[in-house]
Parts: sequence; structure tokens; C-alpha cells
Amino acid sequence: MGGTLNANHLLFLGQGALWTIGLSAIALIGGGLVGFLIALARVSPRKAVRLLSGAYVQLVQGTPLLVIMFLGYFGLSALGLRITPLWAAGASLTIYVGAYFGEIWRGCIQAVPRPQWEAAEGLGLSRTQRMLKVILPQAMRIATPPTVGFMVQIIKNTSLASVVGFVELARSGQIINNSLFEPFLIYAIIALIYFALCFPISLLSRRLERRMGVGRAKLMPA
Amino acid sequence: MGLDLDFSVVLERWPLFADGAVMTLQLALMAILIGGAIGTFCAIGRGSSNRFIAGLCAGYVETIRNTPLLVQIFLVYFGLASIGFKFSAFSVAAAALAINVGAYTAEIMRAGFEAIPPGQIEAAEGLALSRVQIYWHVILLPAIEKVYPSLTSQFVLLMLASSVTSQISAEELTAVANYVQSDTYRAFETYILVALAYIALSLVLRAAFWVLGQVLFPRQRRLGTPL
Amino acid sequence: DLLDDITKAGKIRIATDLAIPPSGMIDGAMKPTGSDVETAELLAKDWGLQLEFVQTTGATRIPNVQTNKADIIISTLSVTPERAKVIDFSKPYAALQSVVGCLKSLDVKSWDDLKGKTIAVSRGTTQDTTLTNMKERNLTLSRYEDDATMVTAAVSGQADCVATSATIVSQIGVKAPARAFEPKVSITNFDLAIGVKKGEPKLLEKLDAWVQQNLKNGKLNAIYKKFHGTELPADMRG
Amino acid sequence: MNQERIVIERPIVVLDKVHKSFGSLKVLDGVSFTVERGDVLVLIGRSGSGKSTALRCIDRFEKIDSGEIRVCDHRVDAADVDLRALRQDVGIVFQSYNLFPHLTIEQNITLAPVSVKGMKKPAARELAKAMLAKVGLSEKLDAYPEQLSGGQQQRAAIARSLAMQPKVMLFDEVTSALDPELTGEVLKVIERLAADGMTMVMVTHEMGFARGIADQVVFMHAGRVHEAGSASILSGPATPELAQFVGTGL
Amino acid sequence: MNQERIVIERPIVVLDKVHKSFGSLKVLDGVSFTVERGDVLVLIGRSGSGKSTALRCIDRFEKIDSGEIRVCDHRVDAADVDLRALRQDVGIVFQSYNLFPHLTIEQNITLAPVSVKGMKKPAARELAKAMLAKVGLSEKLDAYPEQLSGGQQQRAAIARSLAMQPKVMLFDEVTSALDPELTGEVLKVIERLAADGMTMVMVTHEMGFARGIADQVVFMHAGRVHEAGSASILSGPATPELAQFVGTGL
Ligand SMILES: Nc1ncnc2c1ncn2[C@@H]1O[C@H](COP(=O)(O)OP(=O)(O)OP(=O)(O)O)[C@@H](O)[C@H]1O
Ligand SMILES: Nc1ncnc2c1ncn2[C@@H]1O[C@H](COP(=O)(O)OP(=O)(O)OP(=O)(O)O)[C@@H](O)[C@H]1O
Ligand SMILES: [Mg+2]
Ligand SMILES: [Mg+2]
Repeated sequence: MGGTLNANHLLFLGQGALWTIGLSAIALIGGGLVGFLIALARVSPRKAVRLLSGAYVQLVQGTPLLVIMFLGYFGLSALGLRITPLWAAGASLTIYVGAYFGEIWRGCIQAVPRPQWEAAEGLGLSRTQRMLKVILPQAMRIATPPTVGFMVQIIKNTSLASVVGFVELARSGQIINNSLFEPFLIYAIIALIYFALCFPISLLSRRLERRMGVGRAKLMPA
Repeated sequence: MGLDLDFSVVLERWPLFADGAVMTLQLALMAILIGGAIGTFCAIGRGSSNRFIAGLCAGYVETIRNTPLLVQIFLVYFGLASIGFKFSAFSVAAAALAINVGAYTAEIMRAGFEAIPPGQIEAAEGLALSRVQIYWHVILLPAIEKVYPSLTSQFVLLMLASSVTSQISAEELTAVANYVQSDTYRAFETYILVALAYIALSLVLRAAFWVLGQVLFPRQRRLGTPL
Repeated sequence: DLLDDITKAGKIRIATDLAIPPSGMIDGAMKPTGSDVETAELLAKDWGLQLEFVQTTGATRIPNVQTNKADIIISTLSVTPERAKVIDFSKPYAALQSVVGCLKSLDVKSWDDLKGKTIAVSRGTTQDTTLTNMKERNLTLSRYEDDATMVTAAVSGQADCVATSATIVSQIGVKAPARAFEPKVSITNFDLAIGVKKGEPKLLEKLDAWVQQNLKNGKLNAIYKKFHGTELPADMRG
Repeated sequence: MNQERIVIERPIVVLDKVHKSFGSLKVLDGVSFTVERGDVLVLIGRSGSGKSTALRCIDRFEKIDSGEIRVCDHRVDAADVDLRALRQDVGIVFQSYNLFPHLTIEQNITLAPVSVKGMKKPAARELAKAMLAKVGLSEKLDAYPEQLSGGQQQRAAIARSLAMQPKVMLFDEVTSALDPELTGEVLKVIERLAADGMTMVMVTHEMGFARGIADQVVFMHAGRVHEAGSASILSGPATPELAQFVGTGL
Repeated sequence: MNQERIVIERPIVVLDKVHKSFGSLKVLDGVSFTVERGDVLVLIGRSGSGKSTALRCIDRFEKIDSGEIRVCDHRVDAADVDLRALRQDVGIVFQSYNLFPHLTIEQNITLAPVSVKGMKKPAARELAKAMLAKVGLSEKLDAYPEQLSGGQQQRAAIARSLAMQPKVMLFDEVTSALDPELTGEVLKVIERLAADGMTMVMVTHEMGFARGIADQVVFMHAGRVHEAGSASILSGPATPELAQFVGTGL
């Protein structure tokens, strides 16, 4: 116990940061896929599909990620699914991020002006064609800034993967702190690393927003 | 199945959960009140022609939005104590949450302000209203009305995020869960229960904001449609 | 049968929290160390098995074995009747000597002197449960998430009393000489045991035998002394 | 022997006692009219009288409550009407041009022929060129909508509809958003279409234009056909409502 | 003895060689005119000639580059002009009515008298009623703006300005967004105000109305007063520009 901060500690933090980035990537990809399906389901012509996907979003957005992680990791294995922490963290983040992306993207799809839908309908395009060729390309433009903005939240939220045994950035800091007892130093370093990861993305999202002239408010988990 | 669920041991401790839920709500409400005010002023400040004030507000918003809440809470709690200010865990937790949600509120309110047509402000100026009167009578309420759904959701998220204040000894819902589960080792039961409790609290909070909206926006109550 | 599975795999997975010094922690070279870590290493060596640490947090120690992500727990698990309903315990391999420690300058000699003072504990530890159950003593607790946060609270001045192991109490003075703490009142000792999923009698029996043997030959005592600075209680050393 | 084939021309658009409400608001209250092949019907009336709704019902953007609508061979009011087939026979152009902003003019025009009719890309491109020539925009093939003026966008929107070779065209105040000069451009295109024999139903506030182009004028008032006839009713209205409407110079 | 008080009536609005540019764009290029108490001055001119800018300068919504503006006793061009006092003396109504959508009509009208003049609520309510009666909207006290038609909203906006009992009213194309019927409603209200002796400066494109109401007509062209005089200049313009402008019937 005790000792002072050395290069090994920093290396350890670096490793944690790599996991943070890796988990974020998994969450982005998995959550992106689920979110896409949810967004489509939320604007489905079938009421049951809309309701079901709406309930999913409500449920996930009403539960802290910590609890989702816990239930995802141990709950799934309790049901007999053998999954590694990586899969469990990936699955939980996917479930969580999917709900938020689904909501964000539903908004973007619906932000495509009504007359555009009607014009496509008037040309005799099928529903799928309308979606693929007219609505989604336009929604994608609208969606870019808030999507990039949400990535910041994903990065910060991967810290909760520590409950399933992941030693990512926040947890590696905690472990070092528990042997060094230097909370200010350690947490300041962690804060800096998070800031270094997140701030460029925030800047990017702001730039995109300005360029597209969408001054929309970002709604995001703290 | 590797386990059999037994909720009785956990449910026995319901008064603890109730206390925790009450504290979670109290924390959220304090943070919403203070953070809402901070955020509103900060949104006004960012549009200020005084570059120092505008920069200060922007710096605050960016710092908070790009670092994890947990780190912010540690720095406030232990930071204050080591320079000699000792407050209860509750006050510090509420303050840290308020600082956090303030940054997000500022962003949302800014969007609200920007959505007010300039003609509205000119009309008010033409009626000889002062700047403060214009903000108060003409800008604030319509701006809030425009972003009310976003604000509501942000505040619900804050309530969920308040779970990390368990780290600095605030006895809110997650703290109670952690305590109960290490006391009983009934982890699943505890966390399932707590998940349900959080969902219920979110619904309660949303309902409360809906009612508040009905009071704040009589026009909407009468005409039903948002602006 | 879990024992057969372990033997077949040639590997034992042990759940340990590496953020609770001095039982589980990381050394300057970022390697796991601590009394629980060395105990686990000893066990694996004796049984001729490969060792794999499953890193846990306090909250996830039990679910890890319940859901088969780890075979056993060696992670300052103290034995209480409540917990015994959920999990099986081996014979105790160590004991937790916990105390209430306060600022040296504080005039505290007995439980009565603690009335009205706020005592910091790690949430969910046996100190927490024990003190919480002392209703008649009217104690005020503030619960932190882990030992490190609790120590930080003591160092930074948020807490003047802590309930924890004697080892940690002495650590506070090392971090902040101006705020040295000393043990004031002792709390009962708790037995620490290895945790096993319910319904594995063969494994449990083998663990019991191992614990008994290593208590007798003094190896467990040596490990304990190395990290905690004191010997195990005499009756345990047998 | 004289081989004459007898063709019984049936009206191409028929509305018969069409009723339509939004909630408690009665918007169409028994509207009936018919359009013969090659004819131009102009719908006029005050704001809110139900003109747009009537037009939208013809292309099934709104479902009617009762009555009957037939367009070419489609029973538009039937629950099982083949919407995509209907919309291949009917072209519709709105006040807001609604070109797809992420596609070039050419892509806007070829989208439906390729995806709906399965036309080959090169053939569709030729078609696009022909249609753009028709509306006088040949050189704008590769432009994006935002690079065009309002009048050009509206003409491109008309070309896009024409590319599906519809049997009927519906126009809803297609010049309302344009200034007088641009309005002229667009009206000229529509005039040429009429001359080529396209069947059309249009809502417009341009009375002078209506007078020149209409085979039939229908004046709507409070959800009903209040007065109808040839373009001459604009000069000699029979009802005081039409007289007032024409009088206001609207 | 005959006790006569001699009152030297000074013009209530004076613009003297007013210059104003937006960046490199010269918008007002030495504009001068005066308005006597009780007079109506009508500003006309093509789009972009600077009419709105001139009007906005009078109420200090724009700061001028050089020249002088006096309104009542305020030196509007001075850096230290008391804006709130100025705006109590001047009422301004824009093309977009800009009623406050979250307030009822009554609240819209009482807001300024209560907050600025410190009037008591019940008195303000009486005032609101009186003003609404003046514009023929007595029954709309408790309605929200969106429940009113455009013409009614514009009349309510006029009532809101009148409630501050201004000495001058400025109107900027207050009927441009309205259809002919609603335009009539609003112009009638303005006519009555003129008859009551209100001093007014208005920008309008309604030539017929201008002819009837104006004591003075100012024709602006390229940021200058190109021609000015009594309403008769509309019938017999001296410059070819005004002749062309009047000829277009704009
Ligand atoms: N989707 C809808 N839901 C509810 N009411 C509607 C809807 N569409 C139209 N209405 C109402 O139906 C009435 C008739 O509308 P419609 O658009 O057909 O009038 P219009 O004659 O085209 O008028 P304009 O000249 O202003 O375009 C109006 O009162 C309108 O508010
Ligand atoms: N805030 C501004 N910034 C830059 N240019 C401006 C601004 N306001 C007006 N202008 C420009 O000044 C010129 C005169 O504008 P102004 O609005 O006074 O014309 P107007 O005579 O009122 O025209 P209209 O009849 O269209 O209202 C225009 O070219 C306009 O684009
Ligand atoms: Mg219409
Ligand atoms: Mg103007």
C-alpha cells in the first residue's frame, strides 16, 4: 500500500483508456444497429410495433445504466447464457445506447418535412422506397450533429462497465487511488483524459451543427 | 437457472428503500431548482456582449459536459472539505448535481431563447419594456414552453444520474440498494426492485412536470397545441 | 459437480476485489497483491492448478459465483448468518479485526463517547452492518462506497471517526500526518471465509481441509501478518 | 364498308357526393363534379373552402367519409384501392415544390420511373431530358434544387410528375409562393400542357389565367360546389358569393 | 383683456439629413421630412428603397450614422437618449403583428401599462376594454392571439400600442399580410385614429387608402426622398420614377 505515482500507473491508466475507447466503439456500433431498428419501428405504420418499441425506449430510459449493466451481466447468465464480461458490457451498452439513438433518430426522421413524404407518395413509391430513397438520406443529414454529440455521453457512460469487472478508465483510476490514496491527483488525471477524449467530439458536433444550421438542444444523460 | 429468486428478505427492508427513494427525489428536486436557475442565467450569459461573461459561461458548460459526473462529485465533496468547508453529504450531492444539470439546462435554454422570433423582442422594446421585463414577460416563458419536453427528459436523466452520489455517502436509492444487497447478498432481487423503483420515480417526475406545465402554460391548457 | 469441473479444466477462477487494500490491491508494477491475493495463489499452488483472477467489485462478489463466472470467492468475505442463507462458507481462513478509529486529539474512550459523532464506514461491510444494528447506541453513520473513498473522507476532513480494520486506521496518518487517527473502541472480530456456491459439498470439504492444514502450518498466518501487521487471533492459529 | 369503332368516353375523374370531415369540422359536404379526358377543371374559392382537401382526396391523400371517387379505372374510395397503380395514373404538384433536396434534378425525375416502373437508367435519363425540355429547364439536369429559383423548382416538380406519364395532373396553387415574373413562367408551362391535351384539375387564385385555360370552373364555398360552369361564370356570376369572391379581385 | 396664450407648435417628428448604411449598403442617403401634430405622413416607394429603415430609425430600432432625428422632445440620434421614455411617446406596429402568443389579448394590452407606467391592474383592464372597443374587438378580451384571424390580430396589436397613449404612431405595412377583406377592417381602424387626431407615419402599398388619408406623401427612391407633397402628387407625379411606381398600381 502507498507509494507514489509512477510510469506503471500511467501505463495502467492508458490501458484503461483503451478499454474505454473499445467499449465506446462497441456501444456505438451495437447501439447504432439497435437504434436504427428502433427508430424505424417508432415510425412504423403498425400500431403494435410503435407501442412495443415505445415501451422499450421508456423502460430503458427509466432505468439507470448501472442497473442495466448489472442485470445484463448476471441476469443473462442466470438465464443460462454463458457470456463473457465483454459480451455482457457490449450487450448492456447496446440496449442502453440503442434506446437513446432510437429516440434521437426517430426525431430526425420525423423532422423531414411532411410534404416530402407526400411528394414521394404521390410519385407512387412504395413505403420501403420512400424510406430508403427519400426520407433516410435527408434524416441522416439532420441526425449527424446530435449523433456525434451523443458519442460523448457514450464515452463517459462506459465507466459503469466496471460493475461487470471491466477495468476501464474510471475503474483503473479507482484501483490506483485505492493503493495510493491520492484522490485529487488521480481524479484530476482521469478528468483530463476524459476531457481529452470528449472535447474534440463535442467541438466536432458543434461545428456540424453550425454548418447545418440546426440549433437543436442536446438531450443527454449526465 | 443458477439461482432462485426470493424477494421476501429484500422486501422486508422496504422502509430503507422508501427513505432512499425520498432522498433521491429530494436530491433531484434541489438540483433541478438550483441547476435550472444556473442554466437559465448561463444561457443568458452566453449571449452576453460581455466577452468575459460569455467565455465564463461557455467554459463552464464545456467542462461539465465533457467530464464524468462522478469525478465532478468527488472534486466538489473532498475539495470543499480540504479547504475547510464542511457540508452534509446531502448538500454537497445536491450542489454537485445542480452544477452538472445547470450545464445541460444552459444548452437547452439557449435553444429555447434562439427559437423566440426577433420580432417579439422588437415589439416588446417598442412598448418601452425594460430588458429585464422583456426577459421576464416575453422571452422566458415561451422559451421554456418550447423546450419543455427536453427539459423534462433532462431532469429525469438527472434523477437517474443522482445514483452516483451514493459514492459520497448520500443515502439515496442506489446507496440503499448497495447496502441491502451486501447485507443480504440478494443482489438480483435488490437490483430488480431498484430498477422498478427508478422507473416508477421517472413516471412520477414526468407526471409532476406535466402538471406543472398545465399550470405554467395556460394557453396550452386551453388550446391544447404547443406553440 | 464443480470440483470435477475445476480438476478437469486444470484451472481455478477466484473472484477477488483488487480495490480493497490491504487484502486486494495492485502494487507499483501493477501486479495484484495483498493478503487475499497471496492466499489465492497459495491455494492454487497447493492444488496444482492454474490460477485466474476474476476481478469484482464489492457488490458483484456473490453474483459472480452464483452465475458461474468464478469458482470461489476469496475477497474479505465475512461470515454472517444472513449471508449463509445465500452462499456456503468454508472454515474461516482469517479474521477481520475491526475498530472505531478517531482523530488522536478526540477524547473517545467508549461507545458512549461516540454518541453524536459521525462515523464513516464502507457501505455494506460487516462494520457497517454491525454498527447499524447497534440501535441502542444511537450512532450516526455516513456510508462511503469503498475504503478508499472513506479514507479520503477522513484525510480531507469530512469525517473524524471511521469504523474499519486497524490496518486502515493507521494508514490515515501516513497520508495526512496532521490528521493522524488511532484505534479508540474495538468492534468484535469477524471471521473471513472462502465463499462457494450453494450445493457443492465436495469442494467445500476440500477447502475446509486446505484451510485447516494451512492454519496449522502457519502459512496463512504469515500472509496475514505480512499485509496487516498483526497476527491472526490465537484461537484461530490453533 | 365503313369500319367505325364506337368509343364510349367515360369521364376520367368523377366525384360523387363526397363527404369528408376532420374531427367535427365538415370540410367537404357533398361535392360532385366530373372531368372529361383532355379537359381542364379549375377549382376556386375562399381560403378554407375545401379546395385542397378535394384535390387531395382525388389522389387518396385523404380518405373520404362517404360518396364515391373514380379516377381512370380506380375506385379511389374503396378500401382496397391499389394506391401505387392509382398514383402512376395521377400526378400531383403542390404549392411548396417538394423536390427532394438531396438529389439532383435528374435524380429527382428518374427516381420514380426507375423504382416504380422498373425503367432502365439510360432510358430514364433520356426521359428526364425530354421532360426538362418540355418545361424549359434542359440545362439544369445536374443542379441541386436549392440552386434553382422558385419558379424553376416548381417547373422541375412538374417535370418530375410528368415523367410518370400520368393520365391526370392535379395542381394545388402551384404559383402562390412565386412572384409575378416566376408565376408567368410556370403558368406558361401549364398552358402548354393543356394545349397538348393533358387532363388537369387545378386550384388557383389567378383569375385571369383561369378564365383563359378552364373548360370548367367550380366555385367552392363552405365545403360545397356553390356554382359551376364554363369560364364565363367568372364574368357573370349567378350567386352573390361568387360575385363577391370575383369582385374582391382575389 | 384678451388672455391669449401663444403656442408655438413645433413639428412632432423631424428627420434632418439622415444617413444610414448597413455595411457598405447605403440605405438612407440624406432623408429629411417633418410631421406636424395631428398629421398623417404616408411613406411610399419600391421594395428596398429604405421605407422600413426610415421608420425604424424614428423609434431608434436602428442607430443612424449622421443627421438628426427629433420626436416630441427626444433627440433620437443622441447616444444618451432615454429609450424607454421615447418609446412611451411612440407606438409602432409591424407587418407581422407580434402579439405575445402566451398571453391573452387582455394580458397583451395591459402588460406595458402595468409594467412600464405602474398602472394598477383593474385600471389597466378598463383601459384594455376601451382600446379593444376602439378597434372593434371587445369580445376578444380573453382569447389567445392564435384564436384570432390575421386582421383581428393586427387590430389587437394596434390596440396594444394605443394603450400606452403614444403621441405618434408608426405603421409599417400593417396590412401586407392580410387578404382584401381583412385589410379593409384594419384600414378602417386607422382611418378612425386619423379622424381622432392621432399623428401618424405609415408605410403602405395601398395607394387608394394613402390618397384618402395622407396630409403628406413622401416617395422614397434609392434611400432618398425623391418626391414629396400633398396626396395630389399621386395623381400628378412630377418625376418619372413616381409616375412609374404609381403606374404599376403597387
Ligand atoms: N389534416 C387536417 N386536419 C384538420 N383540419 C384540416 C386538415 N386539413 C385541412 N383542414 C381544415 O379543413 C378546412 C379546409 O381546408 P383546405 O386546405 O381544403 O382549404 P382550401 O380551400 O385549400 O384553402 P386555402 O385556399 O387556404 O388553401 C380548413 O378549415 C382547414 O383548416
Ligand atoms: N438589418 C439589416 N442589415 C443589412 N441590410 C439591411 C437590414 N435591414 C434592411 N437592410 C437592407 O436595406 C435596404 C432597405 O431596406 P428596407 O427594409 O428599409 O426597405 P423597404 O423600403 O422597407 O422595402 P419593403 O417594401 O420590401 O419593406 C434593403 O436592401 C435591405 O436589404
Ligand atoms: Mg389549399
Ligand atoms: Mg419594409
